[in-house]
This record gives sequence, structure tokens and C-alpha cells, in this order.
Amino acid sequence: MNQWLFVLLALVIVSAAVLAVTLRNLIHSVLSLIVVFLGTAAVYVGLEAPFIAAVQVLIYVGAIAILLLFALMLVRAKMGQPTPHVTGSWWLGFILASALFVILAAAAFGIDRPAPPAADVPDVAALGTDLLRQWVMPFEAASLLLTAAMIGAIAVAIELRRQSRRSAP
Amino acid sequence: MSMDNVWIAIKQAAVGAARDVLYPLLDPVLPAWITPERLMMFASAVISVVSILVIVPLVMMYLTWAERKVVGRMQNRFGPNRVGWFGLLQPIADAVKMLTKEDIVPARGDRFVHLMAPVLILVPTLLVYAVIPFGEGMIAADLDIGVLYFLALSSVTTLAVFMAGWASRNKYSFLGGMRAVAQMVSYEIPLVIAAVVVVMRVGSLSTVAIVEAQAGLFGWFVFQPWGLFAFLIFLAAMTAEANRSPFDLPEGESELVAGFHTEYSGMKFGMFYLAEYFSALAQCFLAATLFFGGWKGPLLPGWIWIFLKTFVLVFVLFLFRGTFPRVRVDQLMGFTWKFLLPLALTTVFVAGLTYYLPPVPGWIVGAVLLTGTFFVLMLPNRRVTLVRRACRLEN
Amino acid sequence: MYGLGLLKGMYVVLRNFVESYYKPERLVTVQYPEERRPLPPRFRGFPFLIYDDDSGALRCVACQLCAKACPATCIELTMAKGEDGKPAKRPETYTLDLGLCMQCGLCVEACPFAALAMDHDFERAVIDQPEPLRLGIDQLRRPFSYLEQINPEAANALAPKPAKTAAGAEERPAKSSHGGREVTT
Amino acid sequence: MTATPLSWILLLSAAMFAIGLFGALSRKSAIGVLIAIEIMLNAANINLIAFWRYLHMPSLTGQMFVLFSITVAGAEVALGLAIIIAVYRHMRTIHVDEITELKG
Repeated sequence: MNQWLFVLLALVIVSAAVLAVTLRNLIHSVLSLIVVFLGTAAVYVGLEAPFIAAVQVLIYVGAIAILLLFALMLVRAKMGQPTPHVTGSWWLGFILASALFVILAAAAFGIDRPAPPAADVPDVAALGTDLLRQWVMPFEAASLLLTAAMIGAIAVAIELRRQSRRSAP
Repeated sequence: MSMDNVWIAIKQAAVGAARDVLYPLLDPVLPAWITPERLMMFASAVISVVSILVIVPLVMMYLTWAERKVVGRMQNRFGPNRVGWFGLLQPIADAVKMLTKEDIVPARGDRFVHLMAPVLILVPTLLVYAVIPFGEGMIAADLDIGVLYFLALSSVTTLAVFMAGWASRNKYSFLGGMRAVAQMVSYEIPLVIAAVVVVMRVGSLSTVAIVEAQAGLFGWFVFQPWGLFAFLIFLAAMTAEANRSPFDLPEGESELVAGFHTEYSGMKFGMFYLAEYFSALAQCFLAATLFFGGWKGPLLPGWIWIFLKTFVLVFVLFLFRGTFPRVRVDQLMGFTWKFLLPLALTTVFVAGLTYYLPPVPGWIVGAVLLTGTFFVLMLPNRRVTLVRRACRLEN
Repeated sequence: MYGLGLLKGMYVVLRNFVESYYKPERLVTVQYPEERRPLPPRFRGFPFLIYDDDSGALRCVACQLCAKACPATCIELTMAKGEDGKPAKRPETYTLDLGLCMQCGLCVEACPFAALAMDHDFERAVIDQPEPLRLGIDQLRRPFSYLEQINPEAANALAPKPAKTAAGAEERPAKSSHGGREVTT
Repeated sequence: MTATPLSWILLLSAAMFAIGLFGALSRKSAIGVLIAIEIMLNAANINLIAFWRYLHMPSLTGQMFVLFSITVAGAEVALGLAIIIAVYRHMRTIHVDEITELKG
């Protein structure tokens, strides 16, 4: 992994992200989003964080992308014909985004650190023990959050079904 | 020099040759940044990849032949024996047929997604073989996140199934696609938890470490109570994940024509066919590594042991296909959410508990707890089916 | 117990699989074109017209009963004219449309003169099918000996009426029923 | 990767963040907005891992942050989609500029 490989990867990710945001057909934009996820996983591998890369692929590509696709199906968004997919004031968004990019880029150029050798990268076992030692509180909080989110999502969905049953004679 | 490190010796010899012979030869031509070490690393990588890409498709081709022969014999009839000596050329005949068939893309379907789906299903299924230890030193990439890498990549195929189902613009394949995705997503959780049980006891995600931890004949995890239950859950989830045997709902021939790959023909259908067998074979390899002690075995060299164990597991998959009728969708979902998942969670709990107990009493406690939960979990499931049948009889 | 049924099923299939290698009756299929399993006598292929071996005359008297009995109306026949213009009791044309015939065997049962029987050949696949699939008299006629060979039981039921010369009451048990239509026990 | 200077990675994540922001602001369909938010989350994660890799190597705080941010992102997408489906069932449209009234 060296600079040119990273530059190539960055180009792939940025172009996929641009596609994901501008494509008219939502299914295609979700597919390019998946390319973005896989690209970020590759960046994590480059940054010596293989566990995070695997988790990223497992959760984002394995679950969130499919969730988005399912939602697209349920919403029966008219995927076929080209509906106007961009709000009227898209140029305002564009200016704001590019302004933000300029500021961030300026900040980014200031920082330049030599990368430490890949030798002392802590392995997955250290990550595991840390997760359940220093980080045990956030770990439990995360589990609570996930259950709450699950119950919340189901509560929203179920409520609809009762409604539709009542309305249907 | 047992058979095991013959392979390692060959590889080292080849890599050494790459450095001594190849590098001086190509030196003037090569750009500056290719140093001998990089060439050696590249050569060893190429050797592993080529060996996998040769062995696994070959094994897979004759897996299809074996499946038709075995399932045929189970139904009191010969398997294919027309083409070649015992039908041995049948896979080649199938391959030629796949290649020569015309490639049809549904008219109003989404061309790009339709073409991408087979790629997106075949690539992860092949990538997964990098992590499977075929023998002592015979592993392509000994990642320290081996099992997680395997599970992450096998979850990507769910996406490809959805894309195939949607892009064919045909009601039945779309239904098949949605069913397949729902099934694969809900069966992935018991699969992951069953793998976590073993990883938790071994303390490392790397497949090589897992196999090392199963030393001795009774060291295999299958002989532990939690190991046996985790294996049974893994087996059930594996058949569902590969859309095989009792759970082959997505491509249920009777109702959904051919499920998500109805609109595919020629080589694209061939790729789906390949991917299905590759993923079934890969999961059998993983089950053999996780529960049956990979290449550990008394007499024969390591790689023979792992192939033997995998073929036994594959035979069990054929047996499933020869015996069980297809399950209904609600039974399919009920089975995983009401039976497999709670059982998997209890297995994790028992595995953790018995870690701190001395071996023998631990074994007993584990066995008692798990069989207890098995029977307790069975009650709600059995009563539900009985009740529904009873009320149907009344009205 | 929940899983017991599954295990029993698997055991049966496994036994089938293992025994198919050493028990002949487990493996019921034969290699069709090379080895052939003998067809059961009552197998119903397409009907054919019977003619007596010695005289070579068709037993059919063109009474149209089979044509009437056929549900698929695939039999058409016309009575021949004798030399003196009077209708002779033999068919002039007898065509059977294979496309319509569903091999039900009602014509054989309807025929009072036992002139029809069911054939045993089913390999009628051809590359270029002559249009239409209508068989004439010469394609339908078969000797009585052929019937004895393929379906002996039906053959003696449809035995030719004992010649008038060998008059002897006991040889003609079936005097009462017209034609050879006794019910074979 | 070691040869890649830190600023390049930050540049990439800044670009991704900007693209995500643009998408969130300009997309008409609610699911498009969710996709854009996902991109922004990924950009933030890349930043976290980059800083962990270059500045605070031995301590694992960076990776922990990313782990929890991924779980939160998962929960967020699940809830976001549930709400979108509820809105669609009720108002038959998911175009953000048409969902203006606050009635129930």
C-alpha cells in the first residue's frame, strides 16, 4: 500500500459517492453507496485496522444496504420514470458544501505527521480486551441503544398495520 | 517428511526460485520499486491463489456430479452415467452447455444491475477460500480476523441475490429474491453466533489458531456439549444460507420457477450455479475447521483429513436434499427466530459458563443445561403447529 | 421428540442409498435403450387390425361400432363394395389418426368381431413427422400370431371362431355370447 | 499506506463529507437524504481511523469510536427507514419538500 494505491482508492470512493448522491434511479444510487462502503473498508485495511474493515463490510454492506433496498421496495418509490430528483435550491447546497470542503481542505493541509511503523499495531485480541475493560460502559449502553432502536422501529411499523386493518372493511 | 510439509517445501522452493532465477532475469526490465522481497511475496501469493483457483473449482465440479449420483442412488436409480465412464464427464458436459447457451437479458430489466449480480455473488464466494486452512501450512492468508472475514464476505452475497431478483423485472424472480434475502438475513444470525461460540472458547478469530486448539482426537469441539449444539445450529444455518435442501424456498421450482435466477441463462446462470456450490463447499470447509478439528487427524496427512471431513459434511447436505420436503415460509422463519436463535444464545452462555468449570463436571453441566433448553424450546414450537392443525380440523 | 421424525427419514434414505449398491431390487431403473424391461401384456399402444394368418383376410367387417365408440373420433372407415355392387363385409378404407388417439382401448372393447387389439410399440418418435399422422389399412394390419406373441391372454379370448366343419357341441362353449366376448376370469 | 501522508486521507474524508452534505441538502427523496447521511458518517469514520493510525497508535480509542459509531449508524438507519415508511404510508409521498404539514 503506498500513495498511488491510496490515490486510486480515493478516486474510486469519491466518484462512487458523487454517483450515489446524483443518480436519478435510487436503486443505482444505493449500489454506488455500496461501492463507497467497500472502498472505505479498503481504506481501513490500508490503515492497519482489519477488524474495523471486516465489521464495516459485515454491518454496512451486509445489513444497512439491504435495509435501504428493502425500504425502497416498501416505499414503492416510482423508481422507473425519471422524477425530478433534485430540490429546487440544489445550487445553494452545492455552494455550502464546496465552502465547507474548502475550509476542511485548508485545515487538512496544515497537518503533516510521519506515519509510525506498522509493527506496533495492536492486534484484534487487544481490541477485544480493551472493549470489555475500559470501554465496558459504552458497550452496555450500545446494547441498550440497539434494543431501544429495534423496539422503536417495530413499534412504528406495527402501529401502521393495525391502522390499515381498521380502515380495510 | 510427512505429506503435510511437502506442500510447504514446494512453495518455498518456488518462491526461492522466483528470487534467485526470476529476479536476475527480469532485473533490467523491472521498475525500481520491485525489490526481491516483494517479488517473493508476490510469487507466494500467486502460488496460493492459483492453487485455490485450480483445486476448488475442480472439487466443486465433481461435487455437482457426486450430488446427482448420490441423490440418484437414494431414490433407487442410477445417477448420470451416460456421459463418460461413470458419468464422470457430466460436469464438463454441463459446463460446455452453460457456455454455449445464449445469454438473455430481460427487455425492460435493468441491464447493468442484471450483469453485475452474478459477479457480485461469485467474487465474495471465491474470496472466502483465502481463510480456510487446507493443511498444516496450507492457508492462503492467515488473517487474525479469519472467521470474521469469512462471515463478512458471505453476507455480501445476500445483496447479489437481491439485485438478481430485482433486475430481472419478473414478478416471480422478484418474489424469489425477496424470500432469499429474508431467509439469508435471518439465518445469518444463528450462523454468526454458532461461530462466535467456538471463537470465544479458542480466544482467537484466526482459523489456524482454532484448529491448533483442537489437538488430540477428543479435542475436537464437536465432542463438547456446547460444540455439538453449535455445530447443529451451524449445519442448519449453513443449509439455509446456501439455499439448499429443506430451505430451498427462494428457488422452489414448484412455485417460483427458478426463483431469483429465472431470467438468467448461459454463463450468467452458470455463475449462480457455481456460486451456490462454492458457498456450500466453503461453509462445509469452515464447519470442518471450526468443529471437526480441521487438518488434525491421527494417521493421514492433514489435507486429506480436512477434505475427508468436508466430504462427510457435504454428504450430509446431500442426505438432507434426498430426504426433506421444502418448508413453508412461516415455518422457516419460525424455526430460526423461535428455535435456532434462543438455542444459539444459550449455547454461548453455556460455553462461557463451562469455561470456568473443571473439564469433566463442566461437560456434564453443559450437557444437562443444553439438552434441557433443547426440550424446553421444543415445547412452544410443537404446540404451535399442533394447535393450528387442530383448529383447521374443526371448521 | 421434535427431531426424531427427521432422523428416521434420514435413516431410511441412507439405508436406500447403501443397499442400492449391493441389493439388486433396490435399483429398479434399467439402461433404457440397451436393456429393455418386458412390457406387461395388457399394455395399450395404438390399436391395430387383426387378419387371420392363413387366409390373410381382415376380420373387420366395417360395422363402424369402433368408430362410434371412440371418444376421440379418430377412426374413420368406409365399407367396400363387392363385385356386384352390393356392400361386402370388409372395410375399403380404415384410417386411424394417431394425433387424436389417446390409446384408451374402448374400440377394442366395442368391436364385436374381435378385429381390433392394442399394440405394444410406443417408440414412434421420428425426426421428420409425415403430415398428418393418419395410418391406413396396410399400416394397421397385423397377423393374429403377432397378437398371440404380445398378448397371449387376449389372444385366446379373441380366438378365431372354431371352423364350422369341426361341429361338436362341446368345442363351442361360447355359443350364447355373440362373437368372442366372454369375460376372461 | 505508511507512505501516504495524513493530509491526503483527511482530504479524502473532507471530500466525502462535502459530497454527503451536498446530497443531504439537494436530494428530493427522503431515502436519498439517508444515503447522503451514510456517506457523511463514513467520512467521519475514516477521519477517526486516520488520526488513530497516525497520532495515537498504541491506544485503541480511535477504533472504539468507530465501532460505536457504526452501531449507532445501524440503529439510526433502522429508525430512519421506519419513520420514512410511516410517512409514506400516511402521506403517500417521500419527497421531502412535500412533507411540510405537521398534522398527525
